[in-house]
Amino acid sequence: MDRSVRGRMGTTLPSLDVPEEPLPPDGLLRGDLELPEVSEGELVRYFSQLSQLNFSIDTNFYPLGSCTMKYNPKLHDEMASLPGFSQIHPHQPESTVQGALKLVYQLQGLLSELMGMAAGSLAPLAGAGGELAGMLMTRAYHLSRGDTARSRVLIPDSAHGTNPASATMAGFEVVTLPSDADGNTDLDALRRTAGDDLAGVMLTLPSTLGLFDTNILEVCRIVNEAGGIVYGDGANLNALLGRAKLGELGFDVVHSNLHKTFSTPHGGGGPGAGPVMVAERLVPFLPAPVVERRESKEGGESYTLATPPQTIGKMGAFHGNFGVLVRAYTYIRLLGNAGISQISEDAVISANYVLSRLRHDYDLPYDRHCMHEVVLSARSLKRDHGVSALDVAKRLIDYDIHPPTMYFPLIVDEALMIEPTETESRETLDYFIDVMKTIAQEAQDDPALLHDAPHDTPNTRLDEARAARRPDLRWKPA
Amino acid sequence: MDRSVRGRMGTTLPSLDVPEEPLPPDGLLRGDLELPEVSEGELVRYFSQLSQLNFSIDTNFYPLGSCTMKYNPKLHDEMASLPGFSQIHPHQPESTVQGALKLVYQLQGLLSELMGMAAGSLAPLAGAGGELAGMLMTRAYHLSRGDTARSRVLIPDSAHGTNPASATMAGFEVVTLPSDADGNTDLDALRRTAGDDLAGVMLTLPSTLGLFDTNILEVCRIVNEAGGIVYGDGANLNALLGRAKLGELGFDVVHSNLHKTFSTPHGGGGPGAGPVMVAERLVPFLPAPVVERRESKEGGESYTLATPPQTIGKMGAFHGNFGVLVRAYTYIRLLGNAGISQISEDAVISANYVLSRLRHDYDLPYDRHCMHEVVLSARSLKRDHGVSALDVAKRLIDYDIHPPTMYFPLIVDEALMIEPTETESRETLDYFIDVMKTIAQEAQDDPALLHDAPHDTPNTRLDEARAARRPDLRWKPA
Amino acid sequence: MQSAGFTSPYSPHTDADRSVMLKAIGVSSVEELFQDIPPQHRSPILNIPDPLPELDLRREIEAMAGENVVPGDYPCFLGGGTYRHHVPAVVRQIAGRGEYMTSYTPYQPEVAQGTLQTTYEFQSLVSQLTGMEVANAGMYEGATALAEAALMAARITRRERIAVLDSVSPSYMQVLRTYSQGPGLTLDSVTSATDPLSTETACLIVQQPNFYGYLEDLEGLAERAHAQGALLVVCSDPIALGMFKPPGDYDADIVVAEGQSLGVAPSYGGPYVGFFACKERHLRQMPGRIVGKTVDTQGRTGYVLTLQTREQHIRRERATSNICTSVALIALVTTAYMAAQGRRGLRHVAELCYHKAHYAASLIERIPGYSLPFDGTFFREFVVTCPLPPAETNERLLERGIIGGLDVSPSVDNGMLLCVSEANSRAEIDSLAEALAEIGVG
Amino acid sequence: MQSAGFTSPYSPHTDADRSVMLKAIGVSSVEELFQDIPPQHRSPILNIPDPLPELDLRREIEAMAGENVVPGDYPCFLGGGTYRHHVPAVVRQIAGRGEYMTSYTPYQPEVAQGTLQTTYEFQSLVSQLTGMEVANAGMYEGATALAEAALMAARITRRERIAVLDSVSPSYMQVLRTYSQGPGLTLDSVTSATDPLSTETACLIVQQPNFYGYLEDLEGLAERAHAQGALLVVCSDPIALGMFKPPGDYDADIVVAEGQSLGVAPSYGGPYVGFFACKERHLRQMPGRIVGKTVDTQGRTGYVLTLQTREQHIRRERATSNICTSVALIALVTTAYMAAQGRRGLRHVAELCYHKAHYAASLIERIPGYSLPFDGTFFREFVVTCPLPPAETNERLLERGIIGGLDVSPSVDNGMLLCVSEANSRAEIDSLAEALAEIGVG
Ligand SMILES: Cc1ncc(COP(=O)(O)O)c(C=O)c1O
Ligand SMILES: Cc1ncc(COP(=O)(O)O)c(C=O)c1O
Repeated sequence: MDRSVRGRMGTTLPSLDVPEEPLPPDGLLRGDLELPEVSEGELVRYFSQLSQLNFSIDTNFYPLGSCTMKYNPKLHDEMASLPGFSQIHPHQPESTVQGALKLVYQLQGLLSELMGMAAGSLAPLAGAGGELAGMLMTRAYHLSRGDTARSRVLIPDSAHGTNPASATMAGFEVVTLPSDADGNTDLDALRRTAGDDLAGVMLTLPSTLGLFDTNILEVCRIVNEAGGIVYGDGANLNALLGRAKLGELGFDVVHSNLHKTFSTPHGGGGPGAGPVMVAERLVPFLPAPVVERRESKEGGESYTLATPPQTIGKMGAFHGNFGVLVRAYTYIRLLGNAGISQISEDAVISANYVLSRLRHDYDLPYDRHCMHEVVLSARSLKRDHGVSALDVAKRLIDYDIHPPTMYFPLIVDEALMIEPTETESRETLDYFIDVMKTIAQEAQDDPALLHDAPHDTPNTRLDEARAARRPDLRWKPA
Repeated sequence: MDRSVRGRMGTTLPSLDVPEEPLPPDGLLRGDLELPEVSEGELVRYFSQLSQLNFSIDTNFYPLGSCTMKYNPKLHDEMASLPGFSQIHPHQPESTVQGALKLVYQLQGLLSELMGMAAGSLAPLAGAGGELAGMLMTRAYHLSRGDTARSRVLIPDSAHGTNPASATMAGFEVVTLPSDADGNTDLDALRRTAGDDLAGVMLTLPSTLGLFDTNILEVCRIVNEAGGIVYGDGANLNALLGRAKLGELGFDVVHSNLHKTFSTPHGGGGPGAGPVMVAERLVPFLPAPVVERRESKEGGESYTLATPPQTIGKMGAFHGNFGVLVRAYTYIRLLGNAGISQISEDAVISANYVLSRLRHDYDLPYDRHCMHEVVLSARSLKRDHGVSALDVAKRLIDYDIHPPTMYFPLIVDEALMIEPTETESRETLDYFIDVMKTIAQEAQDDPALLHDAPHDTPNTRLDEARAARRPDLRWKPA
Repeated sequence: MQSAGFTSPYSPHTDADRSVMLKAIGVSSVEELFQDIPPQHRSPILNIPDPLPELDLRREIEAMAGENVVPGDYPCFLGGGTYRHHVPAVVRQIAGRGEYMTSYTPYQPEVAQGTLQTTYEFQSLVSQLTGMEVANAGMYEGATALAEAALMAARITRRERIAVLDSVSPSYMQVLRTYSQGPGLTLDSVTSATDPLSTETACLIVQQPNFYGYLEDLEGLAERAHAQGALLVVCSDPIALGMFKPPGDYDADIVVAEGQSLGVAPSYGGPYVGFFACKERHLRQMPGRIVGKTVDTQGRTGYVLTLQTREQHIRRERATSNICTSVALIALVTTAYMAAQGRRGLRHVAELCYHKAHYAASLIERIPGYSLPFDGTFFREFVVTCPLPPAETNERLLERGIIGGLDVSPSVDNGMLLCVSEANSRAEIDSLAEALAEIGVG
Repeated sequence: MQSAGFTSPYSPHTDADRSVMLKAIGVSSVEELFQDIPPQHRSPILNIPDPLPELDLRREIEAMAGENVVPGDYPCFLGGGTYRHHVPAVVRQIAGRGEYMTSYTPYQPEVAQGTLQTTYEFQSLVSQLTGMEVANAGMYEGATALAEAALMAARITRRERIAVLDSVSPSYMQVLRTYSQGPGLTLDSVTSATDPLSTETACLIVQQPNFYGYLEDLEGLAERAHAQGALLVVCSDPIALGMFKPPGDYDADIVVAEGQSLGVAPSYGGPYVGFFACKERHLRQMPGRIVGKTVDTQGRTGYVLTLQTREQHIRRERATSNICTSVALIALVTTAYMAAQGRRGLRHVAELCYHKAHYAASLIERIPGYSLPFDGTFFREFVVTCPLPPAETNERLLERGIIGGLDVSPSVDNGMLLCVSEANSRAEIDSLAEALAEIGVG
């Protein structure tokens, strides 16, 4: 920390109330540990000032596609920090944490119901952790049947990078599955590749194009018949809550991102949670632990941590990101049946509203209704005015709007992936739409304005090449 | 709220779990109540965005003279919001709030000790409330002695506006006491006016010039001999903590501003607290309630709310700003003896450092060491370059520094009253000093730059005349 | 371990910093800077405990907090000026932002638009709620707001008698008395019946709902006051205003209220916030800060403190009040609360209180030995006549884990003022009624 | 009361909004937007409870939280991977700022310098603490960080055997096993004695202090690993690093740690943060986000995500890890904690733990029937052999209001792993010793 000065204190030193023990020999002890030395007030100012350099949901429209940047209710944080939740130790005897276990048990049930699955485990620590768990279950399932040749996992060309990375970590070979002209799974390609070596597919529904794959039932049928497992990347569940259950469509396993669909705060890049919910045949393989409910003969109930019989193992040292689970539970219970279905309705209306009002200003790669997000393209702007998706994104910053996801999915040139979410008002969407139109106009009138954007931030565009070439990843004490 | 839209909800409606009672007749009920209708997320964004438009201690150097804008420790807020403090009701039986009463009792003692007084009441709700209490005690004291002709209160020309206002509210006539050439009380003037009609004087020590009145013992003697009461405005106690006790100097009553000296947050303009501590002869007149300690014969202790025998009455419906008292108590206990004395030492060093480094760039009305704050003047800048104290103040904003107090005390032309406090680092002071020097230079080179300042804020200078001429004090529903 | 000596975490100065600075100042020791203090009084012995580290201190303070019996853990039926209502989490979160907590009075509007615009919002909401034309930025709390209203009425009418309805809160009366000493105002207690006001009466003060929870006949009272040229000052209740006709509709001249019930924690009595609203024609006699909307040099909307010539820092001994630091942060809490509740929410909360209080009254009324001495419409509070002295009844309740009501036996024989809000569940109410029945006559 | 139907406070859309938008979209009902869903699966029955208002929900959840026995209210001596330490209030306050809480991965550096610069600070502090050259922005938690370190070592050495010292935490071992399945790594359990490593060994994994609280001979272990061309991977403890020589001083190649003890609440096991540091030459094999310092087009310093070609969103199936969303906010908590403790504070906390744990051990050792089975230097944890099975001992302790230690009898006969930190007062320690003495042999 640049403001460190030898001798300053940022806190007080608790007193020693026991006799001193001689310290271990010097050889074991370290010399000076150069941590920052700042007063408490300087600390607060440092972190407060820096915080204001962030755009955030609390302060900005943040239509970052695929990330579901919705409002994070403040009640959740209060619930998660109740001492009865935040101060309990993961090794406590189960009899002393029945409230916590009950909450986990109930959340397992709620998420299973929402996804139409038989059961699930809340142990995975983020979406990618859920993917890894799902792929390891796929592996364990096939192996448990002596089916040892299933080495390949099909993944759409539009998929998020974590999908192929997770499949690889689970020991599979990744084969890319193309999309058809409508943005659906290319069924012919699927049929060609779905053979005896097929372990499974990883699908995102709606896809990262923001489209509901109208071939989905057929896809599941083909994979199933080929003996494969259908994995659902649930990052986009915000579109489907209460509208469709992935289990009913034929999915075998789905992870959901509690930090997206279930509104737990994104924290500048986590923590999240990536529970996996599964169909009957995968239940024995779930990651540990799961919470089970026991009824005593007297009608009392108790909850216990259990290890599924053929578990793939643990996804972390303890029982999942409990603090995140409390938030998601609070969310689902407050909104309830009626509120949950309203989420997808409003999210989908908002995205389509943006689509319909911007379709003539930007390219629309697939001319269909979208689901909860819309992928536009700056292809024509680029061709005609040399203005890229990046330029558009950076220019939005000048209007206090966080840029959409850019250049993803990879199959759309100059992609701008816009996810408004259900928590943004129509007025905000109108403002965004107006700004996007203005920017399209600016691209014609004054492309340099966009190339140089953003203008009003403490930093203009940063030299990323230099950062990678000459990595400066830490300060060192003088 | 400009973003209100009919039908939106910012919260949930608690359920009705009892039978309904018929409502009173329509004639008693109101029609629509036009409060804002916004979603919870919009609410958070509205208030979060607006908050960032404030300069604050958490984010800026804030050397606002006379206000002691020191760092507000975060521990205090946690302590004040412990359910055992924040959720207790002021009408609870005393047996159920012994912890709260003990804290108040202990704080009474700590403040009395710090000010060298016999006792005190924590009931006044801010500094001005303490002043009013003090003046009413002065009144009650004289009346209790049948001394009915004491109608005048002497107040220095440098005093804060609350002093004369409070004296008036207590029914006194205010007479202005001039300062001498060194910034001390003009003893001759005092002798001339201290007669039989003298109720008392209201002194600030150090004075609002940031100076320790070297005549103070003589002042107290004269007033005392004339039969008057010496009231101390303790707004500037940050300079004296552990260095001098006002009671020992001859003061009869002192208020202190817990939101200044004792670091409770200023809250954008309160809440604060203004305890009054008094010498023996005023104890019977203290505002109610005070907390008393009872010992039982078995050695147990208990605390009770008491009404002093000749009390001037209550200063608010309940027992003072308890939440503020918890914070001040926490502050004093954490710092303790050693830490408390360090406050004044560091505050005084900082102010003198600023003084000594800026004395050639700005006018110094009194060429003496100052105490915890220094009053400079832009008199020469004004005369030579047409640049006022206001211009300097506004220009500081462009450097992310909150302006000092301006045009106060009234006896210094173009006053800039700078109070760095002990919680600002030397680096921050050096930055401020450099900026002040730069501004002095800018005043010569480019006065318009200063007249137009600030430049980088969402608002440039605001039209205050218009605001007062055509008051627009609220929105009205459409 | 090395005993490090105490270093304050709040002061960044190191010994090295201090010596650099002292050198720049040109003194050889810090003592020189304090030499103006008479030597015999310099650096006195300070009988204050030693520093306590945060961990140790926290333990001590938590223990003190733990000695208190906490409503919520215990069902609680106290009201009488402080009310327990559910506070949505979002309200706390908003008011906790450092930029609001640690700024001060917005003297420099260019760097205080956060405080200024939210205060403008506060004034607007208070005006709406009370049905008045204008409101200020808030007073310390309800009782001092009421006292300042009396002083203001006296200034406006140049009269010196204050008529106070006998159903006004006794502690508010005490504060009125405190504030009346200076200007020498006379307080006349009047009943809701027909006591005539005099032509020397500056104002008639009415609490609505009154201290006992019941509605007063504001229409009749307004007429009585205005007939004598006196102002009508109403001390109102913000939650009640969610459903009842506001004082503005009855031609009230000044309306004050304790704002605590709108999202502010009880905190053993403070800090709270006083609402203060009046007719526009009395604006320049108002005490307190006022924020106004204006424009900047580039024509953009902005907010400033305005009409400051009323205030102590300009007008000094002729100011409308001595108030300076007020309770901006608490006003912000109520603003966030009102905005969160919105049009439908506040009405809903008010009706919940109404239904729950009536449910409680209906249960208790049926218990032998208990009765409701007053007739009329009540809102969230009502008085019960107990068979035992209320203090004793409360003790018995406490033994059963219930914090009872306020003892108002000084004014109503064996009277206990019970308060029921949405924060009291039906189960709590039922347990109160059961306990009262059990306690019975002893 | 009007039954208003449920309106979500989180969605601002009113029916009027919806119809305007649907019209602009050009559909007559929202159902049309969902028509791609196969009709037989559209809008299934959803067996989810009805909406619950905040007040009601809060009551329910507080009741659940209330069913748990809370360390702090009860003296607690559990460690084993999660540690109770005093957290200064300032740490919580900082991490609670909405701008940190509600932003996401800093893909757009111009509007994320807050997250980026504090992450750079985090990396610097982790590097300092571990004595390593570079650190990343954090992993999910300690155990997955360790597992990823094993995968990284396998990539670097192109070897497939992972040697794990038998004193590594059993739950960390389980996670290692989970992560080893995919790449087909073999885990070899080795003792601290002289088991030779093979030339197929990618790395030797050591926990320091080990699971039982004792120091391992890092110097010897480093030699053994390096002699075979294997990497030394150390799973460290951040508080211990406040006083003990860091793994970097022993030539460790990769160092991971669970960061929870630095200011993060236990929260029943998560969210936590995994520290991950290594030698600079292995940088490009690191998993996870990395922030680098650079300049903007105007030459001003700024921070960006860097070396992203390692990551899944660029490299996809050839990425160094699948990690995407990590635990930035928890990393921030530890950053604030480390900065608050500073140079002197962390050392002090470490020494307090050391003294208190030894005090506890010395008391318990003297109780007949109890003994310390291990020799060597321990830090904050130690194993006690109990006369009764630890599970039973713990039950008896709980009856006395004490949460005992971790049952490690699977690996140590009647072994209980006790943890004592500065959060345990002497009174707590004394009461534990007394209780153990009382419980004795049954
Ligand atoms: C479509 C998709 N899949 C998977 C992920 C990975 O989830 P997480 O970041 O929680 O690991 C993301 C998140 O960015 C995503 O957008
Ligand atoms: C010297 C002085 N006296 C009195 C006061 C009044 O104190 P308060 O604002 O707490 O009422 C102030 C506060 O600004 C002050 O600076």
